[in-house]
Amino acid sequence: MAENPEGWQPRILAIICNWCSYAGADLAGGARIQYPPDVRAIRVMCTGRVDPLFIMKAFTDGADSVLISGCHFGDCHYLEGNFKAAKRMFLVKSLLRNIGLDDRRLRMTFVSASEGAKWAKVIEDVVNVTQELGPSPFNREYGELKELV
Amino acid sequence: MATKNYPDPKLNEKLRDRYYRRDQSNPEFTKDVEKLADSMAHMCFQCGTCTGGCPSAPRSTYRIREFMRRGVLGLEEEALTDPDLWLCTTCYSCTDRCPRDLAPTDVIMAMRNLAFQRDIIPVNFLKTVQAIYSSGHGVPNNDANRMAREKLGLTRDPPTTHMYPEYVKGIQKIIDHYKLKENADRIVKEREG
Amino acid sequence: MAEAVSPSTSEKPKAPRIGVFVCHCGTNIAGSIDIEAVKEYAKTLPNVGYVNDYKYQCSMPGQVTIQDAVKENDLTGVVVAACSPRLHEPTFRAATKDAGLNPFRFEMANIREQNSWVHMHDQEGATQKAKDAIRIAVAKASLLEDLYPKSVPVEHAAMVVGAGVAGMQAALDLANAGIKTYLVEKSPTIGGRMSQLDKTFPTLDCSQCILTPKMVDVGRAENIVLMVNSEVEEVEGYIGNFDVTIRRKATGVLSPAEAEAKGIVGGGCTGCGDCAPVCPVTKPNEFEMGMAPRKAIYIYHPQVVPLLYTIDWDSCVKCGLCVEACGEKKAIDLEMQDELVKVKVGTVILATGFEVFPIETKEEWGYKRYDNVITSLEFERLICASGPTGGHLVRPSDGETPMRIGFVLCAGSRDSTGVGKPYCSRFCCMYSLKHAHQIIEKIPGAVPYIFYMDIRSFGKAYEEFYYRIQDEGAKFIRGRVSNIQEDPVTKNLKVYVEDTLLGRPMELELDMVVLAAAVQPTEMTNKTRKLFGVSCSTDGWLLEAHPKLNPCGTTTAGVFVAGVCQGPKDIPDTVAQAEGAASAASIPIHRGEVELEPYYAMCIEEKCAGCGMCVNLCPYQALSLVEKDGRTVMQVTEAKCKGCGTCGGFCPGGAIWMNHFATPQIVAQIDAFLLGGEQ
Amino acid sequence: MTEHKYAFYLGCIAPNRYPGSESASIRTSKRLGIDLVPLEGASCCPAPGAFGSIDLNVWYAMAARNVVLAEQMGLDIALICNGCYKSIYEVNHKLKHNKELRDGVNEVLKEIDMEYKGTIDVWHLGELLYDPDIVGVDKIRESIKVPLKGVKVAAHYGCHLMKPKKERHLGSTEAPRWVEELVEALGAEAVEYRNKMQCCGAGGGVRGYDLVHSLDITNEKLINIVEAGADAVVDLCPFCQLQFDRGQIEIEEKFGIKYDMPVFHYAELLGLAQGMSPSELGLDLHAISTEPFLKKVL
Repeated sequence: MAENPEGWQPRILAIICNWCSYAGADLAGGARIQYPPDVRAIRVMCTGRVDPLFIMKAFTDGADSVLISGCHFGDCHYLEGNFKAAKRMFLVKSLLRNIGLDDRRLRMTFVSASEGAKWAKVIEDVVNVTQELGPSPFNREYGELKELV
Repeated sequence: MATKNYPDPKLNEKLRDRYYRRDQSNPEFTKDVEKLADSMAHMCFQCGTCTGGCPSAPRSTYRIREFMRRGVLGLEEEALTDPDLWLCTTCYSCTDRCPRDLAPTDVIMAMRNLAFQRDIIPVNFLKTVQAIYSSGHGVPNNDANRMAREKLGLTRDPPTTHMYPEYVKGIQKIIDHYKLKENADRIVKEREG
Repeated sequence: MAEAVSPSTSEKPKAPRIGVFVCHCGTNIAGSIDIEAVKEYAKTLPNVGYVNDYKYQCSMPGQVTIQDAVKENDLTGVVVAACSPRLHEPTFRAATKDAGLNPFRFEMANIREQNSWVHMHDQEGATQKAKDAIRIAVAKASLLEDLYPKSVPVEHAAMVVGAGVAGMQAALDLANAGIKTYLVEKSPTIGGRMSQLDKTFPTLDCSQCILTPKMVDVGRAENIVLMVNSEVEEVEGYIGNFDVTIRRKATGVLSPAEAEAKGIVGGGCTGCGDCAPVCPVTKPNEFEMGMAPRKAIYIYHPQVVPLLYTIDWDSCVKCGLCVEACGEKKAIDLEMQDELVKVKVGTVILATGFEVFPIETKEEWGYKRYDNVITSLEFERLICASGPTGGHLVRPSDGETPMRIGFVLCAGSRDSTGVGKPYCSRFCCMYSLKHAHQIIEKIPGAVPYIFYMDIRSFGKAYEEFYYRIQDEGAKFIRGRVSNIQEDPVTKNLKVYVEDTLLGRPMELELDMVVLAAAVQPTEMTNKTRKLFGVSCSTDGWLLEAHPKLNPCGTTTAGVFVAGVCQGPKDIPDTVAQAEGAASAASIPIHRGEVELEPYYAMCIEEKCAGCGMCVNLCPYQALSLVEKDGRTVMQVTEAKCKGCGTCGGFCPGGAIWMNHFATPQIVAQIDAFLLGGEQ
Repeated sequence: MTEHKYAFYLGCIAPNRYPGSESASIRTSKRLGIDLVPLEGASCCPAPGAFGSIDLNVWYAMAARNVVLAEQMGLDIALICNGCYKSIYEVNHKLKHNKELRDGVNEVLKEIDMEYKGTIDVWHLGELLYDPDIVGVDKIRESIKVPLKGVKVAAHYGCHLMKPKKERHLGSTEAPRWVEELVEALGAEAVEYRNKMQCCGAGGGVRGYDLVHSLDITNEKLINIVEAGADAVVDLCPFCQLQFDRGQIEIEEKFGIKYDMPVFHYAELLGLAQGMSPSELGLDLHAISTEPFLKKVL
């Protein structure tokens, strides 16, 4: 794993759905399951709400990783939102690859309201992968291409 | 364990203090057993399914559940010095039926490994090591069998380390890497005096 | 991002002045977050007009500080940094409203469940995360606008899916509350599992004696529309307006009402049973767990409700003998087809019950391999007076009366091997005690052996019942049965178990073994729950809104759960939950209307190109294309839109405004986090 | 049509005590399209009970050495002993899926310039014979010249072949039927008996540590086998064979009970049914005379 620059803390944006993953995250809190504090979560009613441009905006703003987390297939409170979101991920991942970003920086997971432990594990994985990948090229302070953005 | 040090040694033994106290428990033992056995032995809830189906239990004082309990409580001394540790035929019935998905058989194997590290080992195991060290086989060939093999149209020696003794060196290197032969010989010598 | 103007705002919005209120939550937050540092930081944020903290923001005095601050500082929005919005968003919205602001000009920063509680040993990280969370919340709060909850009328009707004791109790309560209730049951009769039991613990009431009166009440209640042999086919709509399509399976038999509707005067099935004897086809009766025969045209047992015969199409050969036997009642119609019925209801209660775990998958106990190993439900039928053997317990192998009977507890429960179920099925200990009593009572000299790990007699009068059964002579052996071997000749069973209290392995030769098998959701439950958008917990049972504080509700507004479908429970708890669910389900109906969160979508018509992409994205068909002064634009039927935002997430022209989750608001949150707040 | 070729791993007891099962295995499987070629330089597997109880690291390294010999030949391994199956199959399986373990073993093997790569699979001859894609009971039945009519055979599965369930793939460990099917393919009648899946008693070094304890387990099985009216026991493991065969002599000496219950490795029975003579099968090497059984079938 390449040596990360001194002082760099991963900045990870999570956009999570209110009914499942947000509730699962709350459950991890209730159970006091500890996990790294590097992720900032934004709540939406459904992952279907996540516009691919939000993700591109996050990366151009210098996010090191973006996590989208919703309900398991078949559990979506609005029937199909998570299917649509999952389909869009392929589009966004190819966009990321086109602009030279490792597409592992974008991740979609499915965490239900009763899976507190899984939520903690997802956060740990995302943070570990981000540590492995190091700062995003567009990272405001540490990215090589920070002047471009 | 606190001894009562009464003048009469017989009383000391008869009235020996049988309290469990924390100092008898070695948490490292529990960790070592779990690591070697690759099983979450601390999750045992003492349901007895293992002993219930154990072929050795009905004909001895061997209770696999009690060894699991000793593992959980870290009672290293009691576990490793108990001769029953060597009555397990490793038939894995307990592992197959454990509702907590544990592997009591592997826990026993782990405890035996730890016992051997303290020179606690029945002699037959050492004899097997010595046999393999010299011939590469735990049950080596013999002349009667060589004749029988010839009669069957087979080579006098099987195409193993018997026919290709040059491979025995490799086996010896592996065994020496873990000082197994050295320890085995030392223990056998100590025992046979 | 286009210049942010929502279609609803007419006059120019006031400059945002946000109040930030940081909660200590005792030590829950203050314990691992530096409140002062967070407060100081909040003061530096743009648009922030007031910052304060309080030990318990959600308390009454806490809320009053918010109201005073809003008035004194002429604030336009409120941000509370405390627990999860899923918990106290309603509380603080009310406080914001009392302060004179629109309740939707409020945003929460979750610095407890998703911060202090999960970063307890990293104060620096947690404090930094709290600052970011507040910055994000303020960014959104600055762009929030007045919204008014939509109130929708609630249909004055309810539906209960599943007519076991839970479904029946719920339906009766709703009906008695004057609410028209559709009771949908997949099998030909109501009564569910409880009707298959002989006695019930701890009172030893005869199950049928206490259940059949309720069954008759359900049959007679005019407010209950009983739909047996029926399954939920499709569900549309939302709380107050569920359009449910029910598939009424063809039974081949007309009820008196159906016959009359067809002009057959005085016809229809009266349950006289003339048809069954002539029927040439015999099949195992599922109600009797396959231990008694029934014909292709059958009723499960004499007290079925409704008292109507049913034809099993898989085995009926359509010979027509039953039609002749029925005579002029003309109740039988062999060409009957399934019927799809659409009903509109305000709220729904799922009470789909449970089935027995397929215990043959635990091969070590030999169920289905050994004749004399049976499940507890089969034992109930054998010991039951109305059962296949008239209540005489007999060994399936030779019909003899067993004298030594073993009960294997935790059979498939508390099993984390992946074959069984990890959970405790909760009521097997108690019914096994009951079974032991029944044996001692009915078969003089018989000895029951109960192989247990723990006896969980937790309920009212349960421990006393345990005391009584032990006193009556039941033998308790503390050990989980390892395996069972059958004697090939005598078909007796050798049970291998360790008495862990004695520390000795036991080989007990018994005449019969009863497996107190685990319970699991019925096969149908998974399909039905998805139709109502109800998720399940990891163990497969339906997921309640909150295990402690909202056990009957689900995360889908208007849908409630009752009985074992939400998790194993005995009859007292089941009935209690059914009554709870019925009362919860009746509230919206009695209020007649319900407020929906106004998160619906709106079309920014000047930017809409009329491409229609959003129309087929919407799972609720809430969007349509319309002509408006020469241009095709999208139009939202607000009543149908649930606010998921799937359309808003993919509109190529950015022409869809999602109330309270508008694109500018979300982008402001993203920028606030990543660009440190400067635009 | 020999398209199935395997390196034949012998172990110790088959070649050095029951060579009949070795020659029978080679010749019977030849007729069934399986070519067993010598695995030169193989050693003790090492016995899982004896070695696993002392030092699991040595057990892994020595077992891996045997696997590497077959990797160098580029052939999957076929073997005829349950004990060897645990050592060779399980170690091969674990090394393939556990990088840390693999690196540790390769550290030791480096000293004898060997490296475990994980390129082959390990099979018991019994599962190859039962697998319809390779042989299957129908092909076995077709290869039979002397159907073993009029005899009842009790199948002893053995433990390491079948258990622990979660690390094996041969199905039920409570009431399997596949070895019975293999026996019935030879024309004999396979009889069920009480506690069929119980251990023979020899494993875990118990035969060496407390012989009478292990014999008492074997005795319990023999009682059940006799009760089922069996004329012979069939096994898939030379160590179980030794325990049942020599064990009956020791049971007579120590417990004063005489059984005269012939014991066959399945390969021997298969050889008999394919027309090999008792002397070609080395049946005279058995401690318990197989004459009573042979009289009934030949």
